[in-house]
Amino acid sequence: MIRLESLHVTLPGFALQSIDLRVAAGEFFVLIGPTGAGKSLVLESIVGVVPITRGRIFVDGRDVTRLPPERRRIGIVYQDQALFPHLTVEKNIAYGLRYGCRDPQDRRRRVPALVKRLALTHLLGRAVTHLSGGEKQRVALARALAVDPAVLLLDEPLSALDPNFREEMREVLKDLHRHMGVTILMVTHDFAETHCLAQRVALIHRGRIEQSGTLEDVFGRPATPFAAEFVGMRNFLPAGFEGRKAHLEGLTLHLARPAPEGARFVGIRPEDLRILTGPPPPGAGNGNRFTATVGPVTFRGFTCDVGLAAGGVRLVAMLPSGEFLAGKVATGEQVSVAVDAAKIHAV
Amino acid sequence: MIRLESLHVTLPGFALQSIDLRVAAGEFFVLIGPTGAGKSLVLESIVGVVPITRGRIFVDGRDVTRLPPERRRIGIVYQDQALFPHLTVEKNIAYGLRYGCRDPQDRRRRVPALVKRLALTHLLGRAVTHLSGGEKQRVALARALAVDPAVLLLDEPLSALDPNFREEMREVLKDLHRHMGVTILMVTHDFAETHCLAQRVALIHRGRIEQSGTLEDVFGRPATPFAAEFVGMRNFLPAGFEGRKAHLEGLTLHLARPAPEGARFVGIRPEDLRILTGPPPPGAGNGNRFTATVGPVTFRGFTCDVGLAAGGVRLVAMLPSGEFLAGKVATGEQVSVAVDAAKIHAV
Amino acid sequence: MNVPGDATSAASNRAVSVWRPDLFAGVALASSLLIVAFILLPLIEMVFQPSAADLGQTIRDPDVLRAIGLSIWASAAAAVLAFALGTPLAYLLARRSFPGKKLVESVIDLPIMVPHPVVGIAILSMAGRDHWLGRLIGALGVRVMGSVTGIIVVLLFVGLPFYINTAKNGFEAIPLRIETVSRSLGASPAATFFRITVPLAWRSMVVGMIMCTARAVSEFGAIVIVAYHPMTAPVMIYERFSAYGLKYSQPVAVWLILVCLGLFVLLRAFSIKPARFP
Amino acid sequence: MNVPGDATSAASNRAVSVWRPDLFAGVALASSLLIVAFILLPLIEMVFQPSAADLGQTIRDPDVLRAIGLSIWASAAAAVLAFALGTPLAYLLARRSFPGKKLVESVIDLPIMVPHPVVGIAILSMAGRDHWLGRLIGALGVRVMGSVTGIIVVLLFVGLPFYINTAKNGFEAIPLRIETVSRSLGASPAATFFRITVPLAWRSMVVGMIMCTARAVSEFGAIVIVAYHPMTAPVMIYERFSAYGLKYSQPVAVWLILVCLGLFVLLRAFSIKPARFP
Repeated sequence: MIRLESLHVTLPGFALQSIDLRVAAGEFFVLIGPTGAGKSLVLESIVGVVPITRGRIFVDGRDVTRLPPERRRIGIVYQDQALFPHLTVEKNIAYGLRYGCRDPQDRRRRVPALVKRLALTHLLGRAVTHLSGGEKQRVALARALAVDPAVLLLDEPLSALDPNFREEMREVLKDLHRHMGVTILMVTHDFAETHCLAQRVALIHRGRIEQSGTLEDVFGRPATPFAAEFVGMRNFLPAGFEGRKAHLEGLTLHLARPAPEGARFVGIRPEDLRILTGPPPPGAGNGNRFTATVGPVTFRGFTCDVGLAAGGVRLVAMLPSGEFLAGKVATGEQVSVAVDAAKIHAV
Repeated sequence: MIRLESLHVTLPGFALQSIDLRVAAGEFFVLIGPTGAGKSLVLESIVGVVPITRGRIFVDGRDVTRLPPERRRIGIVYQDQALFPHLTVEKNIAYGLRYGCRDPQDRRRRVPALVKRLALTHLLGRAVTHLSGGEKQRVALARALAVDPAVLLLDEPLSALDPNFREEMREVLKDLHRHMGVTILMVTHDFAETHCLAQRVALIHRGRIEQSGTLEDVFGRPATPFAAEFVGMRNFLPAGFEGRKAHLEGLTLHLARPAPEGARFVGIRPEDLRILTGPPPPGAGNGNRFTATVGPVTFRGFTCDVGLAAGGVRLVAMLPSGEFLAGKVATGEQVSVAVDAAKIHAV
Repeated sequence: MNVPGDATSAASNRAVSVWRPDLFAGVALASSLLIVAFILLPLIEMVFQPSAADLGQTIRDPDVLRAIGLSIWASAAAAVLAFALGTPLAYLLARRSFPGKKLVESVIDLPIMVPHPVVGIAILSMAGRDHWLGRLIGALGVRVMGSVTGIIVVLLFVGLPFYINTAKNGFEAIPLRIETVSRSLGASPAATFFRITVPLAWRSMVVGMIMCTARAVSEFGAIVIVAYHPMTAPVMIYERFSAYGLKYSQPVAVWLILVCLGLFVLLRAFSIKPARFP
Repeated sequence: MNVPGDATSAASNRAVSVWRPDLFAGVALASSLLIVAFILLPLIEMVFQPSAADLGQTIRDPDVLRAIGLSIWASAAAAVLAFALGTPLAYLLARRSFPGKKLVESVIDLPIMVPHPVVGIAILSMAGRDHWLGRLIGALGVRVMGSVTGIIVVLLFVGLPFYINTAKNGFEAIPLRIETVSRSLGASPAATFFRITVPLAWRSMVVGMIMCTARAVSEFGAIVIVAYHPMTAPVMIYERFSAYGLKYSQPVAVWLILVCLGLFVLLRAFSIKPARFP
């Protein structure tokens, strides 16, 4: 439904480079990346408001690279909703209808169904300035979908909402995607949203796509050091591989399956490193068990990061803050650490 | 060293009410509260730049309520440092020296020692505009301490820093407090900072002190429903007490000690509710074990909140996201839940 | 829990502070009062020196009425022209970046900096019979010197920057995203401008027109060169002053100042915008 | 990971957009060019019509030199007075809130709105022998009408708002916290003002003085009433125009416009501030 072919965009101080992306019809695709990675710029290239240096954009197979925004059939919903503040809810939703070239029959059925599905019926006559964040977001969705766009672009649609509304909006998006068959390309920096909504994911960093694929691909098997760091695999260490063994400096770990060709790093999530404080639970570590010295501890709210030194290697494990405060682990002590072989990723 | 006696401050749309606070000499006192609680306003009342409606402020036993800021001997360091951008590092630090009434002998010893301790020697000639966040913060500390104030006020000193600098600054503050005997009153909304630095804590909410005392008092035994919610005790439920038993709707829990007089609520932190997925580890629950139905699950990055329904009671437990994604817990399932009797707080 | 900044500390960055009398505060207060008196007293004196009878008689004088009327309608005409011609440029400056943009902005500000008689001289330099453009418009039957046309041209020249800069600020205050959404829904640039931009920026446009009118009403130096006749109110004040003296110019000045005050009040009323964009 | 907004999306809120030619864009471009031409052409024509010989002869004329010199130094004197008197009020308006603040701000803006001949009439209403204040200053040996003193008073009146508003904006841009820290370190309000506020706001104060000077140099309507003699440059341009015609007024106008252009360039140079406060 959307295809970007080696898209280049050059702005003063920032550039998108060779963006290739393909969102299939009816797919929920999430573009994830840190702040300033160029996520929103990709969306604005698709909408057609930034000058494109090179590359092409296809929507429904049409090359729209040179078309103005009003002829691309793209719907966009921004984080701040960008509602028309001088129009009522109803007039916001109906704004684009006069330009639609679809048959009026379809529109007469379509819009009321949309309003009903988004629970906006009782709000139609209201001014948009006095709506709650969640209501505004639903109006923005209705406005974009009323003209039946080929694809719906979502620019961090949940970030500006209160946590309670956020959950509700997530359900709304899921519902639109499942029951109305809308094709969605969403941009976010939030893992939870991505996990909850995405069918496929692309990771963007400094204007380049670092990795794309299914959730399991990107989060389970990060392909680059940045991808590993971004998805939270903070223990990312150079290693030599030999069959199902990974040799780190002064530490050998067992893998669940042989390392892929050309692998040079080992990645372990902090929460997969288990510091054994009581007697070991059955099966802990699946064979990977080693002794480490506790280093500096950093609080991050309810969890804390515990630095560990094992052999010549420094690792970080995640522990509930409560356990640290309760004195179960103390800096300078020797502890036993276990890690499941299946949780060690060779990259 | 600092004493606030039923301080009232009234601004358009906000008021501080009956603030009583006492920071002893050499103490590290933290005032914690959510955004907009009035934390910074307390500091600015002490500095002397907001009009005080009622109450009195004592510094070193002197009543300074009516004194202008320049005669109060208060040092203040803001989140954004508020350095003098037209002066070098050295001149920033020396700014207040000409007003000090202390003997010059002391000053000649004091300032170089301060500069050395804060590792600013190599920066003295530099313009302050090009320093890193951590360096700026150290200059602001040196500037405030150079005039030997009776107390040092810190207004969210770590919030604006990068995470790496934040840890470093925390150590700097610890060091200043321990080895130079500075009396500190710090304002923050961050638990980790509070846990790491505070000797005593006061919790402020909507312009009132909700609770004050040691870390253990405030975080372990929150005295009001707001305090409980704020320190993360999200399972805060009305209960009837009978000896060491707490009766909730359709659920009875054992306490480690009898409930205090007049207790009406039970509080349990989400991370203290353990969902037993494998065989129970030894001693799990210390007698509190019950069956619950898994409800909605909310992702919060690497942890997720799992809703639980047990008897007529709804609880929230915290789980590493990995365990949820691995399918160990699923919505609608029955699970076994354990909670340590010592982790159940009666308020 | 990681929101930086604090609502109440922001409040203290507004001017909430404790006032303590000292020499510094005393000097500040004294010179402030002096300035307010320096501006207000002459105007108040001037308004109250003429008797009510004089004022009544003056406003019934058909010459005075004609002059004030001409001042108002020529200024309003200039404001309408500024609106019609200046709106596209204001929008362009608010929405596009192009090489030389700073220079264009400087050109727009020029009429504010040029001494007023020089404005008149410059316009006559173009419009006189010595210049091809002057001969061209003369051949079309249009006379600039000593005509209402000339007055309106002068007032447009001095008023344009006020309209363009105010309208530009109004356009800049509209988030670009709102226009982008309108485009993505199928509206052309023109449709977006008329259905979204104008309804959201009309207050700024009206304020700009009022400012343009006010600047035009008070113009004298350029008009007196281009068109001593037909007589506008400021020229009449000058003429009465030089021909008959202070006493005879004051009543006309009072009536003109009331017109300006009316515009000033209108301006303040329209300037109080509802804050629609967070 | 929860920082809202995105650096690159902020970039797109600046005017980065795709230009596609259509009727709407064509009309916008045409009327923009028309306006730029309308402002620039008369000025350019005026500057290039007099011959170099005429210009050279004019600038050697002692009367012209004296008039331009008087315009510059009287304007500069007004700017210095505005600086000395207006700075405390500007600081007060930037830092304090008090009842009636809006009203004081409106009073400061009044001289911009009042028609220029009316300003002259108003000042003479105060300073004439009919008024106690006029008699008082007359008894002190000070003459307002037809004197340099009178010119400076008029120029101060019309220039004050420009200095005060610009300086006020400069003071407002300094975070209050910086001054609070200075106070907490032992500096009195006066010491804080001179050691912190002035060094941080001096650019705005200089820009304000330049704007005040520029406004004063271009004043004509009020001066021509208060002091036809000694002759300032705008009055001389008017006199030469009415006595000898356009050709004889142009060279003086060109020289005066060059002075204004110099001030304009100075203004732009000082306005480019290093951004010191995030």
